[in-house]
Amino acid sequence: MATPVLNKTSGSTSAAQTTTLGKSLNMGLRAAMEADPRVIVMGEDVGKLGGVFRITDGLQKDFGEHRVLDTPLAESGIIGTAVGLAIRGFRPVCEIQFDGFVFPGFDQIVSQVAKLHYRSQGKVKLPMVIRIPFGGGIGAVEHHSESPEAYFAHTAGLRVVACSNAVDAYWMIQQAIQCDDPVLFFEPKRRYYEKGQLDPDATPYPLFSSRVLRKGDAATLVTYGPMVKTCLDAAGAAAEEGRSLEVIDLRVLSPMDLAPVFESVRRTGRLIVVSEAPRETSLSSEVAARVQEECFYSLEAPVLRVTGYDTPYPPSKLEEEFLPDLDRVLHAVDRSLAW
Amino acid sequence: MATPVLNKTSGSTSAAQTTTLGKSLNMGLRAAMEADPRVIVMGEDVGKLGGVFRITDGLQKDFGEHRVLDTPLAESGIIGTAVGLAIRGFRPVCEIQFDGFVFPGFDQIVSQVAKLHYRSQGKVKLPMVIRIPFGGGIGAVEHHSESPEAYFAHTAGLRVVACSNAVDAYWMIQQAIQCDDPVLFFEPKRRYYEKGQLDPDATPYPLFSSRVLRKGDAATLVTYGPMVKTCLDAAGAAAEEGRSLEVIDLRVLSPMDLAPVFESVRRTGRLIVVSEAPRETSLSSEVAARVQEECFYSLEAPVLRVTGYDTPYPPSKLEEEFLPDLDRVLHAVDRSLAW
Amino acid sequence: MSSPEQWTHPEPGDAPAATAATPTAEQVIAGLRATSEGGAELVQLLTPEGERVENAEFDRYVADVTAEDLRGLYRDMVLVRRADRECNALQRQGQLGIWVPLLGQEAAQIGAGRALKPQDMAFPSYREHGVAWTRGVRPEDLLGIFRGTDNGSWDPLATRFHLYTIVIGNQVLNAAGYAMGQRFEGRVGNTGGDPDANEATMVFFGDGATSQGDVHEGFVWASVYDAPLVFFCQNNQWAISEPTERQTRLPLYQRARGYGFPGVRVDGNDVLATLAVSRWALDECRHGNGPVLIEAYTYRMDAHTTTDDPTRYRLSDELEAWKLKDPIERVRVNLIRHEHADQDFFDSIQADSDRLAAELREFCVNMPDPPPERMFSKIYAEPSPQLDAQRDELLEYLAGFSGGAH
Amino acid sequence: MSSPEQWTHPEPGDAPAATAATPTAEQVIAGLRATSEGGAELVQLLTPEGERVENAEFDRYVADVTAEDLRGLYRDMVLVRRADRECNALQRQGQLGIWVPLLGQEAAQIGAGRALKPQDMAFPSYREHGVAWTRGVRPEDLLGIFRGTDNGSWDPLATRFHLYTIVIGNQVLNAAGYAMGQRFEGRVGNTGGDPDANEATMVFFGDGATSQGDVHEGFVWASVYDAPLVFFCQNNQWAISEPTERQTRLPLYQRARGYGFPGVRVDGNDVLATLAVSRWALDECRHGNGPVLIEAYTYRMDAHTTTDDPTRYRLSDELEAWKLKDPIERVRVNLIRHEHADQDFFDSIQADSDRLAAELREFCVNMPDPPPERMFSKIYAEPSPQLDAQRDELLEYLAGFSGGAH
Ligand SMILES: Cc1ncc(C[n+]2csc(CCOP(=O)(O)OP(=O)(O)O)c2C)c(N)n1
Ligand SMILES: Cc1ncc(C[n+]2csc(CCOP(=O)(O)OP(=O)(O)O)c2C)c(N)n1
Ligand SMILES: [Mg+2]
Ligand SMILES: [Mg+2]
Repeated sequence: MATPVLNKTSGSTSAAQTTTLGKSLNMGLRAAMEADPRVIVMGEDVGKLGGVFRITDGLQKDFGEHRVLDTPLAESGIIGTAVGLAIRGFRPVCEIQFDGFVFPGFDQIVSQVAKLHYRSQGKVKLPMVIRIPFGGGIGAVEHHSESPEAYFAHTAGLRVVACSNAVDAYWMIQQAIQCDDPVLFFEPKRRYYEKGQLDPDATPYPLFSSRVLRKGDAATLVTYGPMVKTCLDAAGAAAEEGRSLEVIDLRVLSPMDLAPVFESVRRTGRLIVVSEAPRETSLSSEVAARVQEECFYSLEAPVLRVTGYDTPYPPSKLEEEFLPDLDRVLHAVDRSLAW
Repeated sequence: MATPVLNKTSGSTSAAQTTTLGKSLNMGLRAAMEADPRVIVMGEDVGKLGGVFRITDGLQKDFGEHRVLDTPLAESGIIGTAVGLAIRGFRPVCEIQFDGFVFPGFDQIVSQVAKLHYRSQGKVKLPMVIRIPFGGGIGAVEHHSESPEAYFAHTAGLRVVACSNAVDAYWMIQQAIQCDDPVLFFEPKRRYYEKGQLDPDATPYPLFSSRVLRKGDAATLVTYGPMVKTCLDAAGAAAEEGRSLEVIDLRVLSPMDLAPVFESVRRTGRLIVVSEAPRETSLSSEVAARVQEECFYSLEAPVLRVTGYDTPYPPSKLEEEFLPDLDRVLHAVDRSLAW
Repeated sequence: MSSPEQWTHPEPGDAPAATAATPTAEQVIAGLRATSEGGAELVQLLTPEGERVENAEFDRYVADVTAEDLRGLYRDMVLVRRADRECNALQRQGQLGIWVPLLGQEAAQIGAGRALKPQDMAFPSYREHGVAWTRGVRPEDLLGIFRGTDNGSWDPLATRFHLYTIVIGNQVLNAAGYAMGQRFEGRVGNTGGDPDANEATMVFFGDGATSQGDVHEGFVWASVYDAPLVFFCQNNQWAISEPTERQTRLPLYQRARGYGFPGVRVDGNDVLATLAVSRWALDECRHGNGPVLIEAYTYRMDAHTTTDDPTRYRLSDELEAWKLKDPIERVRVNLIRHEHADQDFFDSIQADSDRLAAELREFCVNMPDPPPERMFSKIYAEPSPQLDAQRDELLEYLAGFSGGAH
Repeated sequence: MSSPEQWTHPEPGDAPAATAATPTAEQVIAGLRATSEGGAELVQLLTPEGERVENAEFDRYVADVTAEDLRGLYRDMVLVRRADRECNALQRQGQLGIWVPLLGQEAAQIGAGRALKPQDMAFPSYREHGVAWTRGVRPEDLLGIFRGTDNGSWDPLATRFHLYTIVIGNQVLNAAGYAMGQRFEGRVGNTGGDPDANEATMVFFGDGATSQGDVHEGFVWASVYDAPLVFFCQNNQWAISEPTERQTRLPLYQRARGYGFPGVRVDGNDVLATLAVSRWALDECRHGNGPVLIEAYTYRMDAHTTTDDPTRYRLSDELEAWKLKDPIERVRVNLIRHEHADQDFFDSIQADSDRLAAELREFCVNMPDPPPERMFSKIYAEPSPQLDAQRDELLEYLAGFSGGAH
């Protein structure tokens, strides 16, 4: 019944190699830069240092300093100049060093990045990617563990995606760079070292599609980014108790692709949305709102949410309590099944 | 059955006078400045000009240039220096000229305004108000008709309120200024000229409470800000067809006060959430998510949403189609009742 | 005013700073006199009285300007002003929702715009109707913004004139990035061969905008990356109701000193001086010596927009004083004095501008409203089923909709 | 380097700007020599060799500094460095999640901090452990931030030392607002009476921070409102892996020229010079002549943080060269040369720092974890039933929770 389909991609898996999520991103960026000379990488410390997480490691050495730019220290500057470079015909990939530091660039993202294609009625394209390592669980100080995706999901004109595993990371970053729309690319920093089997010859899964990672019939878990592993672990634990949970990785956070979720909930009748972000007016709210409308007669229990609390991200000694974990997920599953 | 209770405040209504929403705000600001010398007003053009909507009209003349500051043209500067003034013990009231111009100040709001009280574990209070005229319907150019409230509602540590009528405007602005927490104060600019009967001697309704403005039993309309009038008009029209709709003004957008909504939905079994903002990951999502969980067995139809579309705010010739109106609200009521 | 040192020591005193930073009527007038007299720092080639004054540094940049060229610049300014006045009238008559007048800033915008070569790029703010004109963007193409039918209907790439930007300062960073791109593509500092291989970018913003973080970051990026970018600041003395003293202690052109690139103040009501200084600055950029800051000292002779009421915050004497420095009048006087233009010329321009205004009005009143589905078009470059669904939902609703009768 | 003009004309060339902005090892070394030699612009009172050099402008600001005072400054620096090294070790041993070393910046921070009067306010960045020390904030109070138990446990109002700010640049605007408040309250420019009626504010930020819009806006606000604010920029040559050349063409102290207030570059490894320049700047502010910019030219001798690996981006020669300019050593040599300190003195300080380190370690390893409910405490000043409900939900969940067995 419970078939893990994670990391399965259509096509041969012959040449599969073991990699980590972080390394996959590095390989994906490299492949994109080799494929298209207009692709440039820019951000703080992305050059010599290779980024604080080493995601751009070696790129400046191999592609030179005018394709990998160590920029001045200002996020509005990074985004704002990337917009100009994109207008000029480049395909900039901006790195925001940590989730909490995207806000100085928020105005350029909301006012220009999200709107320029619409304002010009398609005459100006903005093929740019903004990479944001996000989420907690790494014992960091303030502003280094936030989940700001809802701000962007609510912003019309942006495409927002989040990768959750090494295989998706490799393909999704390349697909995002190839996309002619601006893409906010969220990377689950606590999962940078998670391993996966990557087959560079496989056919990638479409970028803007949610994906069922594990089939099940008792209840559906919908999640994204760092919580995908948590949910898969929870589903594994539940399976041992004879409960089969379906796990769906949203992958695209805006505009959302909820068809697979509706289809799933019509079968299971129960939905738990799992996300690290605070709950109020969040992605989990949107999923619940859409599902209760689309699947009104199928729901045997209300859509439940397992999320971060409506607090600032706490000092790291408290993050274990703040972050949803396997137990909190299963606790919600119990509540849903007991409804 | 359908009792309009709008503008009723407990206490005598003897001294009631006719005023407009905009004028009420001006009177409220004046009263707050007279009551407390630490209250200062700051923003672009708030002095001699009295603000582009004249909400601060006459205040600089009467309170002087160091209590009403025409600031340099930069929103991060306005918010960031207001934080410092609040730390020093002032109670700054910042005006953001238009909704679309709050974003340069977004970083200071999210990183400092929302967090300082928590970071200092209460040792530093930030009694500041950020006034934002919001919403469309005035035939304006780009960036002058947006509804950014969801960004702030999702931000823990902020209090977000929206006034919808002349009476609330007078009281809520004073209550927001008296509050020791930072308050984002949204003003429905298209309603600045709506009249109301104000009784300065009346006892104000609590700031952080949602409010039933019209009783009804067929279905519940939940809304806030500029859409309150639209919903009241819709309820009036429905009444003529013998349908009594309950209308609830959220007033506080975060942290939300949904108890009156739950109570109402348990009676009516049907809920329509009405808001100008784009739908995806918005306040309307949160209300729907909470209600479907709290009132699962009471709902006779899914929570429906009547909102702006998931597009940038359109050129003004299209705003009539973009903005929810009486007909779209009643259309949703029909759909709900037909479920 | 030329050395910051003279500025760094305001007298101690109990008066709160807020007052210290408020200009009195006297200060405003004083500031005015300072400029009308010009002074070493103000580059001026044509006096308000229309006399050509020599300038060792900048004369050579307009040495090739013939009488015909000068008549051309005059014509530009007259037509642009006429279009501006017509749009103002159209707004008053309810044909436009709002209008942003350029009255008084014709010389600054025509001088800068005519200095641009076809391969150069321009990033306007929202008042650059004169620059638009020089880029071949017709006044008609601006109307949609103000009538509410679109956000600008010209092609920013074909005209090399970016869309208007309303969020103060944003375009300065976008322009810096674009100019970096010109440099990265090797379009800067090419010696020999085709001189037109070299490109530059010019970005327009106001005195108030200089306070925005984005403008500063644009200065930082452009200077660190040696971007071929001319920062063209039109100091029209006012940011809506706030005088320049609210934004800075020093003349704005001096802001460049802190970043290590040149800053020049030019008489923005002198089209010849603005042309010269702009040509110089663009050349510097094309040769790899960018960026450069130009402060065009001018005056907003009308309201901030048609919804603004300047009588609430500024003295009418101020406007009167600036009328004496009108950017168009001084060229007219100069052309006549040197007999470079006869009555026929002025008559023909009169006729041209009448025609322009009539066509503009004709076009405006006949502009069709966009169809509802336009709201959903071109939000994304790639397909978006979600938006298509919302569009269909709306169209279906509107179709099934029997005229609002519920 | 003192005049921008020398900087505004990089040679034309095909090389993309990005390279032009990259420092070679040679450039880095050259830059170094420029400083070790000092130069007119660098205010220095104590040479790296510990010799007291005269300075007509600034000597008077330290004329009252006795041998005992100098010993005190030496003691401050030694203890602060010792605490820094101990915390670094505690991080290595897993007692702290991360540490941000101040190694090499002791003189800049002690000199600035000791210039502050009790009534003055300070806004730190995240590396100002030395300034914290001078404000009476114990090293123990900093630990929670790095251990993950809180965000700083001191009282910012009582100590007049704001919480650390991690978002680069934010605190500069907050400090500008605070200083405006001092001015609005009439705490500036008071002559006669109680001199301590006058107040000033000092804000700390790095070389990289100067690129942020917030720092620019802080410059604009402080200058327009004549705020009593000293901008104290510690130029430690690096913003993580990026050298200062990535942020600016000019020495950073010259940034002030564009705003109309004074900027001074001081040897940040010279505690006496930093004290003198800081006292001067604070006095200027207290008398109403603010703001003032100070660039303390120093060096980050350790990694950016304990998670950083500097070998990836900078040369070890650079560190070696700076070791010769160690801020503590030059004071030690000076004290000995003038026989202002004997062995007992140095022994006692050794003993003090051993005790400090031991107490710090003892405190650190015994720090209790915060209880779960702390997550919900003090988010709002006024009651929040919504958060109380979430707190109770969590506590109930944890209570009913039999050790993870499902
Ligand atoms: C970020 C932002 N804040 C506020 C506004 C509102 N606003 C529009 S124009 C203006 C004044 C601009 O003055 P200036 O830069 O001198 O340009 P000018 O209008 O004088 O040409 C303001 C405050 C805006 N458009 N964008
Ligand atoms: C807005 C923002 N962007 C990025 C960061 C990540 N970051 C932390 S410190 C730092 C470098 C700061 O350099 P500098 O200003 O010179 O201060 P220093 O660390 O050298 O003392 C960066 C990029 C941040 N904290 N805030
Ligand atoms: Mg202006
Ligand atoms: Mg540094």
